[in-house]
Amino acid sequence: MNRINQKLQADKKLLSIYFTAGYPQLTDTVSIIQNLEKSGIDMVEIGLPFSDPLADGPTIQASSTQALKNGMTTETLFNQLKDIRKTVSIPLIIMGYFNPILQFGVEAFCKKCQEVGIDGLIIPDLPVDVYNDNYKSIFEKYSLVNVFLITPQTSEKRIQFIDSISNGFIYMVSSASVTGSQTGFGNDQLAYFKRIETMKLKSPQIIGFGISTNETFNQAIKYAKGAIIGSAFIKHLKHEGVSNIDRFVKQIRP
Amino acid sequence: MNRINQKLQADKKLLSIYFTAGYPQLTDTVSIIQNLEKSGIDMVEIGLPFSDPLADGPTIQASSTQALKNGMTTETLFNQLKDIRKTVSIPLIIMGYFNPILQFGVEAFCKKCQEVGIDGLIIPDLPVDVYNDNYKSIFEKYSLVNVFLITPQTSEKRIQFIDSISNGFIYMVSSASVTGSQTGFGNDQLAYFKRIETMKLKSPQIIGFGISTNETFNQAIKYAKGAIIGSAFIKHLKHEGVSNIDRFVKQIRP
Amino acid sequence: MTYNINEKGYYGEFGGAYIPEMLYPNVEELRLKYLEVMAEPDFQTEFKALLKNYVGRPSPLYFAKRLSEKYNTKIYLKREDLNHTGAHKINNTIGQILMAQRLGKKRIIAETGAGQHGVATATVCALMGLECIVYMGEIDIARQAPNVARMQMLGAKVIPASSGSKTLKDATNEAIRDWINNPVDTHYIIGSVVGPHPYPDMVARFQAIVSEEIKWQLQEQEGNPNPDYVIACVGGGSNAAGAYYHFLEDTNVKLIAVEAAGKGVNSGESAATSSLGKIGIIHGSKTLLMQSKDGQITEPYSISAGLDYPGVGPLHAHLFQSGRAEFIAITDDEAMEAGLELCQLEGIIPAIETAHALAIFKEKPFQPNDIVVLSLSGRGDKDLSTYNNYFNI
Amino acid sequence: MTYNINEKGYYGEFGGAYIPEMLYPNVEELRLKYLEVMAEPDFQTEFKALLKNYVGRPSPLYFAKRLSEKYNTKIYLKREDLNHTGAHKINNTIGQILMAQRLGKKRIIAETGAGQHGVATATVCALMGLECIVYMGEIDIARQAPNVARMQMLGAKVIPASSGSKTLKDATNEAIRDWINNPVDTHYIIGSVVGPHPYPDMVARFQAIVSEEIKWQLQEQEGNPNPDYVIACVGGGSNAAGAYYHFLEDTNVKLIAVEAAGKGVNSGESAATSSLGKIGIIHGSKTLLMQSKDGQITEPYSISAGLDYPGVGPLHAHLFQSGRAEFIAITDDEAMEAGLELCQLEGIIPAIETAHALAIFKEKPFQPNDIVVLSLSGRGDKDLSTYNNYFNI
Ligand SMILES: Cc1ncc(COP(=O)(O)O)c(C=O)c1O
Ligand SMILES: Cc1ncc(COP(=O)(O)O)c(C=O)c1O
Repeated sequence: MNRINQKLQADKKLLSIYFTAGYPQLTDTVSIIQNLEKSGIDMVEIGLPFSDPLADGPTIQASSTQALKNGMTTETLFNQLKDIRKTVSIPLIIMGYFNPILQFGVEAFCKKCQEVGIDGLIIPDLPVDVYNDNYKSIFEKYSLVNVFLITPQTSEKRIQFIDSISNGFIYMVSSASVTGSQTGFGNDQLAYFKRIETMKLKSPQIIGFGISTNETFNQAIKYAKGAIIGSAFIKHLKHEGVSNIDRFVKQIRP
Repeated sequence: MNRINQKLQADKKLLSIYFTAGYPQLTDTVSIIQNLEKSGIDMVEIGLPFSDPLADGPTIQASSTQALKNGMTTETLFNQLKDIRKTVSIPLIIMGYFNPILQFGVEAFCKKCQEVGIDGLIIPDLPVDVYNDNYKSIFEKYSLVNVFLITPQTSEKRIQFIDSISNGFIYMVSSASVTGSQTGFGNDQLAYFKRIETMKLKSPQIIGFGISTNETFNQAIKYAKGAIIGSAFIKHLKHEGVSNIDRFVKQIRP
Repeated sequence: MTYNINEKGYYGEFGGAYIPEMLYPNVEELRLKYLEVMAEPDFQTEFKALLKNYVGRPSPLYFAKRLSEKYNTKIYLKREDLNHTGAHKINNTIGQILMAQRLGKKRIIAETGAGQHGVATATVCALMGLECIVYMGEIDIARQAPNVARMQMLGAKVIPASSGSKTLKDATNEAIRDWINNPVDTHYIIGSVVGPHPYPDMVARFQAIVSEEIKWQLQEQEGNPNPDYVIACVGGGSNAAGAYYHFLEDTNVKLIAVEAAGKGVNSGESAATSSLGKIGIIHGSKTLLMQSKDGQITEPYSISAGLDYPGVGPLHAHLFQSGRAEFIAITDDEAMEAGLELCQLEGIIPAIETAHALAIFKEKPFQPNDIVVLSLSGRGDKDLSTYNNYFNI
Repeated sequence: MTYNINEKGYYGEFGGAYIPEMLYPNVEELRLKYLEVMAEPDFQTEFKALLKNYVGRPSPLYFAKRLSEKYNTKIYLKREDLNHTGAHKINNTIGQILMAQRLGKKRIIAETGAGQHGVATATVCALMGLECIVYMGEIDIARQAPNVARMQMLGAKVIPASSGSKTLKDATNEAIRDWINNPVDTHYIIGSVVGPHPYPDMVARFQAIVSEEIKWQLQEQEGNPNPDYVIACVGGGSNAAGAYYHFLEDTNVKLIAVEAAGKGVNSGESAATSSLGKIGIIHGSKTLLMQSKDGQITEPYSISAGLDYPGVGPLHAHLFQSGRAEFIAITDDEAMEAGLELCQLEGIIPAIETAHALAIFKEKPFQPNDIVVLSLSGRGDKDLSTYNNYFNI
């Protein structure tokens, strides 16, 4: 069983962290993952940087630009990750835009993921229907979980459909927004969390976008299986590099 | 008999000079006229300055602008000229654009001219037909000679007509141009001078525009009764004021 | 009462040709031939074809819904801003360049204030492959920089006029001087219904296409060719002349002429000729003009280069004197506000000249059922920096 | 071979909607409704009326005599430069604003490169009284300053995009982010035939009026609705799409697409997508785009802000791949010379985008009897300072 599904079965709320591979330094990738695991993080999203990350806010955009300047490429990332499973055992997900994956070759990419021990993919601009028609069998062949997003605007019918084709968790975007643009949850969002909770989907939900503090983390895990932190962690990396990751994580989940 | 016609009957080629009243100093008018007469000049055109002298080149334009700045007005000019006939006996002509004369009142203007002893008028933008229909009788009432212009482009028929209604001389513009834009006569101009000479008009012709030296003066008087100097004299006034007028005149006609 | 020119070239007591003899042959040639040339089928065919295929006529008669709602009346905008080069001026330059060709002229001169006429002249000269020289006041060169650049791109030579107020009046003087100096091969394309006869009449006839179109467009849209009002700004008066032309004799069509009051009619910085002017001679025409007691022409002022002229065409002097048109003066401030208002209500940036006409809706009430046609004489692209500086955008 | 979009939103293998889930409801709403709304008689009536009375359509199909003589062929210019706001872009924004109103949207966003689409969007927002936000790359803000001023006059908020190449691609990213952040009340008016399905098809349909007119205009002028060639510049491809639309299936009408070669196709500073691009995903669409081996989108370069885009609409990718259109790349220098030539031969200052299309006459010979229609997509007023700097005028 895929590490993601194992983790989702554990009787525990999950804290997952996103970072951009190759940031702040090109070779920080492995050390960041190792430090995150050591700090008790349950799952990591490794961002494959893209020149035009149109679902991301300024913080993640800037980290992607820097990572690319540092020389990060798809091949480099796989090279960096090739021994990752020697030291890390939590689930690892690559999150990236579709174009770099398409250029690498979707099958070649999936194959590489399996080789280095990646458990799943989040490709925000790969639509559900295109995935279903063209890529589902490939993902499955390489035992990759594909994670879909839902937002407060996603219709109930569509959520049902997404749930039906999900083989891991659903990434629940806390509000319709790019990454890093929220600073806490309002009533609308809590209502949305509740609404989804009561839908009793087969796939667990993990909430992302807008989680940056212990308070927002706790709100999220009241309703969902877990939460993902992105921009807040990138800001930490920006100011402190790979040091004190433990302290950052303890602030969120003491 | 009007002083102009007397002068035209004299068996002599005439040298006439134009200057702008009120330039370089507001009160130079009388002294310039007196000095010109003393230097042997045969006739003087006193320019009534106008804000928009559209038949004049930069030299006379600038003198008009300065004269207006100095405070010259139609009334001031008549005041300055009121005793001119006590000291000056050569013919005096006022040359000015039509609008200031119209505002003064054409009849009032002509009356004033007669009072101070002006012998004629040159109004470049008063068309022959308008003069004929509306103002001829007024000019005649105040014994004023009205001087019309002809140019190399004026048709033979029109020259005949202008000759027929002229009661003094014809102002023969040496080339179709604004004042001050010529520096000597070419073959075209000499041909034009000859052509007019052979027309044997009843009215004597005086050539103006482009006369600035002894040479051009001599060329002009070979074909015509006389010549008028304008811009060249304004330049003299600009550099030397009312001094050395005699020297200026001697350069033209030693 | 007639509002047509008489055989001597006068509208009532205004008009004529007060020109130096040096200009006589050119002006006389034009006077003798203009009507005949304009009547030639070949001329009309070429003129109409260029207006349609090159200029983009007919210009729309656009019902301005939001502006109409705001002022509770029915406002139609005659969209001369959509013409090639962005103003009504090109109607006239197309006509005159065809005239110049038929008169065998090889060299074209023009004066310009806002630069629209200069651009329109440079444009038709490029189109016909003729040399083009444009005189423009130094101040106008500074405040209408985009149009200077356009003329130069089009191959015209722009010569600064640095005398007097360094604006339109002085550029016109310079153009006239050029014409005096080049009496044989040169045609002077005057940009408004000013200058010696036959210019005012000729330019009005070329601009008359504007009201010709308004008539059938209104018939189409309102079932009646005649509006209650026709409104236009007046610099020299050509867009107004074009918009009024076919309504002149229909006295139930009320005509409104809008002049530039600058900083206020009595501020000493104004170009409101009908209020401040007296009869006199300017640029070869007997008309109303702003002048001193002594007959020296006053230096006018307006924020709008195209209205910054101390005279008005003889037709307009006649319309004013006879009461056929109502004259209203609009200040810089009123015009600028009205220009911005049109941008934000209708998505149209008007020339500042036109903005003066638009300002009358704040000055004068109309009835809800009044059909008001306003000549949108030009677009405001040339005026962006003036607008920006004014509003600090 | 068909050149229409299929039911899944693809032209051949290009197109689709590669969008994040956050955009799904908006794009899906549009996809489900756009054809139905466009078919409503009331929509068509309003669209056609605005095109006629506000935009000034039909735009002339002008036979360029001197240009034709110079290149010894028959050149017609489709005068989109005469549209209100000065380019073809307004055809699309009029259509989309009516669409947005029918979808109940209150807030409009747009990206812009040359600023023409931004101005066209700001214009229709002012006309309809809707809030308008325009994203524009910092470099484009500097090189198309007049258009920035125009947008602001029209009441739009212009937000600089400072990421990436600071040009059109980045402005588009910012607009998409805004739309993600404002999923309910906002409509995104994309300015070209790019973006996720249904945008490419919807924009092409709004621009199709261009070839619809060309057909009857050519019938009128040449007795045949079909030219031998249709030429257009391609940034995203909307003016080309409009000019080609009704000729796509008539394969005896040859189509030429002109791209920006910048400093040379292989100079590393270029925007010649068909030569340099590979299939990939940009701004929600699968199409040809300039990218690194790794799939990072290349920062393009062109002197022309409107062509400075690393992709091309999916229709054009299909036309390229299928050979239906010939693609030619034109350098900055060639374009600038061709722009100046049009000024001086025909009195028309073209947008620098359009100047690229004009440059092909020096590249490619045509037969004397060929009827060549060129889409004069916009006027050059916005480009005066670029022209001036280049030519030192
Ligand atoms: C747009 C526009 N409107 C009006 C005018 C004023 O001229 P006229 O009174 O001749 O129409 C100008 C002059 O340049 C102009 O550019
Ligand atoms: C005048 C003009 N032409 C062409 C273009 C390129 O756009 P498209 O390829 O969508 O026609 C632009 C874009 O701004 C433009 O302003």
